[in-house]
Amino acid sequence: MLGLNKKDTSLLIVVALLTLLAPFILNPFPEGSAMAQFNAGYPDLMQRFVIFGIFAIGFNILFGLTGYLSFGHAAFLGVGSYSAVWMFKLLSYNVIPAIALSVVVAGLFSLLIGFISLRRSGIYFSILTLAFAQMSFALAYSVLSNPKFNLTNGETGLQVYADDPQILQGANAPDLPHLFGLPMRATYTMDVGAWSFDFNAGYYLCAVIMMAVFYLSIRIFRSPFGMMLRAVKSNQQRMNYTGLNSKPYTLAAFVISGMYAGLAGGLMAAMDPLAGAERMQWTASGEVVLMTILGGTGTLIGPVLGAGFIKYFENIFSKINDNVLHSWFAFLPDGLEDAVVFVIHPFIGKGWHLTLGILFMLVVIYLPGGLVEGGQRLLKRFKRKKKDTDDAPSGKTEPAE
Amino acid sequence: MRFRLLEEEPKDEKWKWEEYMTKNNVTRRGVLKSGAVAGTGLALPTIFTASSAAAFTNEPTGASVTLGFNVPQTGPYADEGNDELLAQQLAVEHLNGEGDGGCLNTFSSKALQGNGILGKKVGFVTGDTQTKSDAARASAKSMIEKDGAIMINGGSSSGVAVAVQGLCQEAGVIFMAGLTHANDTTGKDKKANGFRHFFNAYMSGAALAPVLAAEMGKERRAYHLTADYNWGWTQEESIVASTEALGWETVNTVKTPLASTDFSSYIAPVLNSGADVLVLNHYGGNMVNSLTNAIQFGLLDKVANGKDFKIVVPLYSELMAAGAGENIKGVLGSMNWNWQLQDEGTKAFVKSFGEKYGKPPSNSAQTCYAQVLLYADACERAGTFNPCGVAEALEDFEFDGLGNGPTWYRGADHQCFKDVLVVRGNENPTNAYDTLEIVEITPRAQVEYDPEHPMFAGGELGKCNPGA
Amino acid sequence: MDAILLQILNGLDKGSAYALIALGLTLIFGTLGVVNFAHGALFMIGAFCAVTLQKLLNLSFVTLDETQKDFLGNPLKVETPFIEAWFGPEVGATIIDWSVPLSILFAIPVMLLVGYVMERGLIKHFYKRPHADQILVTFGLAIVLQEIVKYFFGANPIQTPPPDVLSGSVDLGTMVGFDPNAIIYPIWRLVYFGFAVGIIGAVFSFLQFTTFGMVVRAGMADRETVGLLGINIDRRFTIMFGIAAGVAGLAGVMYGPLNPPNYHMGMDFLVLSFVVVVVGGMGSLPGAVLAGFLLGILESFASTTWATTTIPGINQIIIYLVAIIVLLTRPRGLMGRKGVMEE
Amino acid sequence: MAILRVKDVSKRFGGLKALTDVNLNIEENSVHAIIGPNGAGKSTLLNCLVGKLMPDTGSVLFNNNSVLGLEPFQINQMGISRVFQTPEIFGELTVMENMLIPIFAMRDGAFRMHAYETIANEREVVEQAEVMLEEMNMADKREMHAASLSRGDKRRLEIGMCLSQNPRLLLLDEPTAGMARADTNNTIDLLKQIKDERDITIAIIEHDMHVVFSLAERITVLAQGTPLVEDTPEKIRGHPKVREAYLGEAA
Repeated sequence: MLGLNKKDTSLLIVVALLTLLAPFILNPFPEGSAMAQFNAGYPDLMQRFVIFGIFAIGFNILFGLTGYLSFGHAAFLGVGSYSAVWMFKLLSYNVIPAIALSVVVAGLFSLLIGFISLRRSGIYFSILTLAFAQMSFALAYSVLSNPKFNLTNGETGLQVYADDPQILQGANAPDLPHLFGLPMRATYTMDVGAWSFDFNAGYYLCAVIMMAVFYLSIRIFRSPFGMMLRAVKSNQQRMNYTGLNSKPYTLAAFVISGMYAGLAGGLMAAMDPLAGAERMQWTASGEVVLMTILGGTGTLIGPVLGAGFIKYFENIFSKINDNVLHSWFAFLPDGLEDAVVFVIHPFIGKGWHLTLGILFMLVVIYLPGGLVEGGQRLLKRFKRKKKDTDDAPSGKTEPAE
Repeated sequence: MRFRLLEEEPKDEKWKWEEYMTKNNVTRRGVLKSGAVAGTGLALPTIFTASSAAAFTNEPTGASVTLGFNVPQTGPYADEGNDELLAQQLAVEHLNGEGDGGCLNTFSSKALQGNGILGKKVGFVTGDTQTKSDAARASAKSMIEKDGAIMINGGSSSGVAVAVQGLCQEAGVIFMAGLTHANDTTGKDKKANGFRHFFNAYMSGAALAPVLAAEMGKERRAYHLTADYNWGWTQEESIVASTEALGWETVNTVKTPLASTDFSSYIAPVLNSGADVLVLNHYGGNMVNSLTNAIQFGLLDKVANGKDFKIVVPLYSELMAAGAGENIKGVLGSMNWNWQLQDEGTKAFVKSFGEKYGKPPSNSAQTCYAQVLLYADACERAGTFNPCGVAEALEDFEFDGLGNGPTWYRGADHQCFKDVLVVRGNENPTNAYDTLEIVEITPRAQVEYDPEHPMFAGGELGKCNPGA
Repeated sequence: MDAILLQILNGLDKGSAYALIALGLTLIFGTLGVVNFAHGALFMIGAFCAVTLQKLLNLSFVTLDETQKDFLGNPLKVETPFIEAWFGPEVGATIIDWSVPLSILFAIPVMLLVGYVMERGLIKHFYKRPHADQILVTFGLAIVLQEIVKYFFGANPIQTPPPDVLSGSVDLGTMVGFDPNAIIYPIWRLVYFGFAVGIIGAVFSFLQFTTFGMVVRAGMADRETVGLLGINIDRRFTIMFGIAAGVAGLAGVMYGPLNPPNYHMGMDFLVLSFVVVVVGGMGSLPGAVLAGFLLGILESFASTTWATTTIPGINQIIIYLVAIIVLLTRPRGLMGRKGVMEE
Repeated sequence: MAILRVKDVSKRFGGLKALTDVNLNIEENSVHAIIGPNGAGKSTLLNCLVGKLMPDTGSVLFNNNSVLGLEPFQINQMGISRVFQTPEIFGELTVMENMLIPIFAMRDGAFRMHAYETIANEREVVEQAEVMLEEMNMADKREMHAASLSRGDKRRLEIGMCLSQNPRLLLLDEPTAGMARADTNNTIDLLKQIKDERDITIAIIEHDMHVVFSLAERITVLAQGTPLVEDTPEKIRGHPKVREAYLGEAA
């Protein structure tokens, strides 16, 4: 179907079903129950899942296929956001021109940075991209927001003011980002018994776009172009002696992933029309690297899983406070309850970083291929149990001394 | 699967997708409770009829109401955020009639009964701003969308305050700002749904200037080091204006990158510049390091232009004072509030906070505490949680008994006006908490300004947004 | 002229910290082939060794002073450090005053132990793994370490002042004939610079003049060959990791009096130290030191009023700008070897 | 007619003269071996032919076009393929993919943005690759990762990849270095077969005299960066100068 083989088609269908049914899947616990804290099915977080999914999918096209580790991809996301908000300020709140411009501008920006950075490889390339991104961040945060030439509005973040021109903004159009009149914030809530599910217009726009770009990334992975990118990672020497110019291939991959990042940035602005400079900081670039490695570098679905994983922790774990803990363990005797809360306390709420750090280490130690490998192992174990074979795991591979 | 339909609607009427969408709102319950809704076609599918007057974002329906406390829990301001959180929790206790009641006993408005707000028990949820605009908006959104928070309170930087204030305006909830000192929060970025109890850079300048003149004379040459972002600029602008009005000269204003951790290369040229006062427009870790560096270079031991060299830190906080340690001795600055004030409101709050947590509250904690009470009181007086009603009750509200003496919540820009403190690093602290001493309590009248003052011009409050 | 000298001093001082951190980073990279994102955290742990010792020395017993009141109106609790009670107020106070230099003795075993445990317990298993995995696991470790420190010490900076005699500043200018106040420089910053030079010299002579060092250098050049010679290179590399951790830790201990330590100071230096290492050239020890001092000096000059008025914002971007220029003109940094980390 | 003309090529590395006035003509459809003791400059010469090194003086003409200053991929596109001393293949890719890449390179040139096509739909390319794999006796290994092949198979694969481009000149850099005798003989047979079946010029740099004398039609002996003598294998075998300079120890 759609030019994909059977396996890819089923992957695409699974992803489509998961994204479309996300409002149900992410809200498995009845509202008001103690476990409701773990529900992630509210519009903002669902949007973040798919937007960072797009970001990571794009990053994986560069890193997963060519092996070039960019440490400055957040710059493209930031540039995309700024472009989108400028479209809101100048044209109108319609998201289509905003998203289109963010992709174009991020593409041009990544063409420039990629052209220079790709003159080097390995860690030298990483540091070049990092340097460009950090420069963009520093300038956006201060110099480019001075009153004479305010491109970014600095620390506060670029936003739409009432006196902005908005020349195409219709009289009746919503004064918030919208798709031909359909506001991105519009949410329909469905209550089923104790459960409650949110269907948000913005989320579905993001979800549809993500499915489109996910499909595109499958096509790239399976195309001759994708094969060439993997060849870049595998052996550039052989590639050059086979009559292939690796530079335009890597540059093309860089620009494509930059455009994915710009798209993600544009969508972020479309969901919430404010673009902050922190989006371009090295920590943000590092985050997408972590997402990709965590999920499984070079796999199709891995980066999306990694993105979901990190965003879930950031948004759900950080909000669990002691009160919530006490309500969970209220059934325990008082002393024990306090003891349990005391033990868990460092890992939740303001300790969410700690939990995330520990999980990074656990995943990379025990699942070298990332979450995708974890999934595959589970699947294998499941299958093996079904077959009821008794062959034990084929002996640990002892590292040679 | 059965959808829970609105009570007002005939059971057999099929629901239509468009009819449930709200114009600019993030919520769910607001939609369902809004009663009769009518779509007006494709162009504007989301307009509600006027009859739904009572509908607003996250209208509490049960026996409880949820407040959202959005403070930095990770990053350099985590301790400040934690202090704010403790104060907010205390405020919730007091509202629910637990504890000793704190400022409920001293507050001039007697609308609060200690039985929650409008009879509903107060609960709260917390979020982590990370002191980043994006993250702060994300956690605020999550509290509004997921947890049904009716208001957002807290924060420790102006960038975050402006970002979250904008979000609350769009979402239709009230934002009660925490620590935010830039003029823009109630200046060019002011919003009808946002309220600031904390003082601002202009007030710092207005309060500090006379004290500086009295202590250092009218002929001084000042050298400014300024954190290179919005807040730093507005503070520099304010301090330069008010000191120059005294007759001071400004030798140089140097912008330092926010990410700087070492200021030696900025401090080193100061002595040779002909300046005799150093003004540090820094906050948090920046201020701790720049002040430490300045002391290292021995600036305070020097004589320049025949006068003793002085350092001024226009915005102080208790945590910065703790971080700077011995270095703050004798250094002047301003604060919104300090636990050593002797008014009844302050005493009640310090007692109740101190007994519960074993330390005196910081001024950002006090602001957050006062903001929660002010919000609750406004709800009681308005008789509703509707943001527009609450905003109306807060606008031009005069009160006393929450610290800082008689206070006015100005309607024109949602800025609180109250006494401002000028403080100095204590030369002989007796314990860990009296590192700052109050030099002067600058009366409110002296720090007031016109809402159209050039430093604040350019924005408009707009209309309050109830979110439905 | 005096302004230029002053900024060179500042640059050398900033550069000392960069060079020390980068030195350890490139040592770990060169010997073990591991990209260690937790190296900044080692620097931070060093600084908190000083904080810990200071807290230990200040452990106090409490007496109630009825004449004074605390903020709640209760009798004031007066704390007297045990050390002052044991050794008499004067000796005790002197010991506390010298807590930062004393911390060096405390930090050395702690850092070696931390380095040893880190290498044996975690890093060892990542020698053969891709650099991406190394980054992820060490980044995770860095977060864990800093969150642990935050849990115990809070997020606010904690002052670790230098001993009284070494605090304050000296007028260097008058010594060489400038006007008074022309070149004032803090004593501890001079101490820090001297300390850094000493440590760098020690590491270099250790590698240059000992058999151990020779094997390690050979190992850096060609790990497999040395392994074939039957020398237990892994064991030596473990020790090397401990030394690198020690260097970072000592850099941290001594840095405390310059700027009070906080739990995220390691992350603040992490990106910068990678830039330094790469500008110096991956795997080159002299390169790391050279680049550290070079970037320190350039950063100092970029922050002068003259520079920022000529090119607005130059102080924000100078390090990155220099990194880009160096890498574009010298493909492997200032002194990098061919083929290292280029895949 | 000579397909490759090397004229007065010199190359220095610092003070070391690696090549001095090398003149060499390789005739079309011949097998030409370049031999010489270690350090004679064989590899330097080869690298000058494929664009990896730029000679200080002289010219290199392939098919009457200069190759100097061109990138390796441009030289390959002109019709020169190179086999490396240690097989250079795409280890992480499958054998089939290894074979597809050179065929795509031949058809589409140095770069083409065919990001939306699917490999499976490129029937012609896939067929050619399959034919080539058959020819190399590797069809059964097509889904294996190239890195997991045996040394001999890697060599076969690399040669197959080069041949799939139908090069006019095939450069082999010590193709049997480090190989077991059996593998060496297989490689010799393979090369003989290639020579017989194809319209191709082969230039081979080799240490192993067995290989050289089994294959070469002409031999150039390189010593101290300069050609000592060039002739047929029979003549070279008996040449006193060569014996002295090179074969002495081997004889």
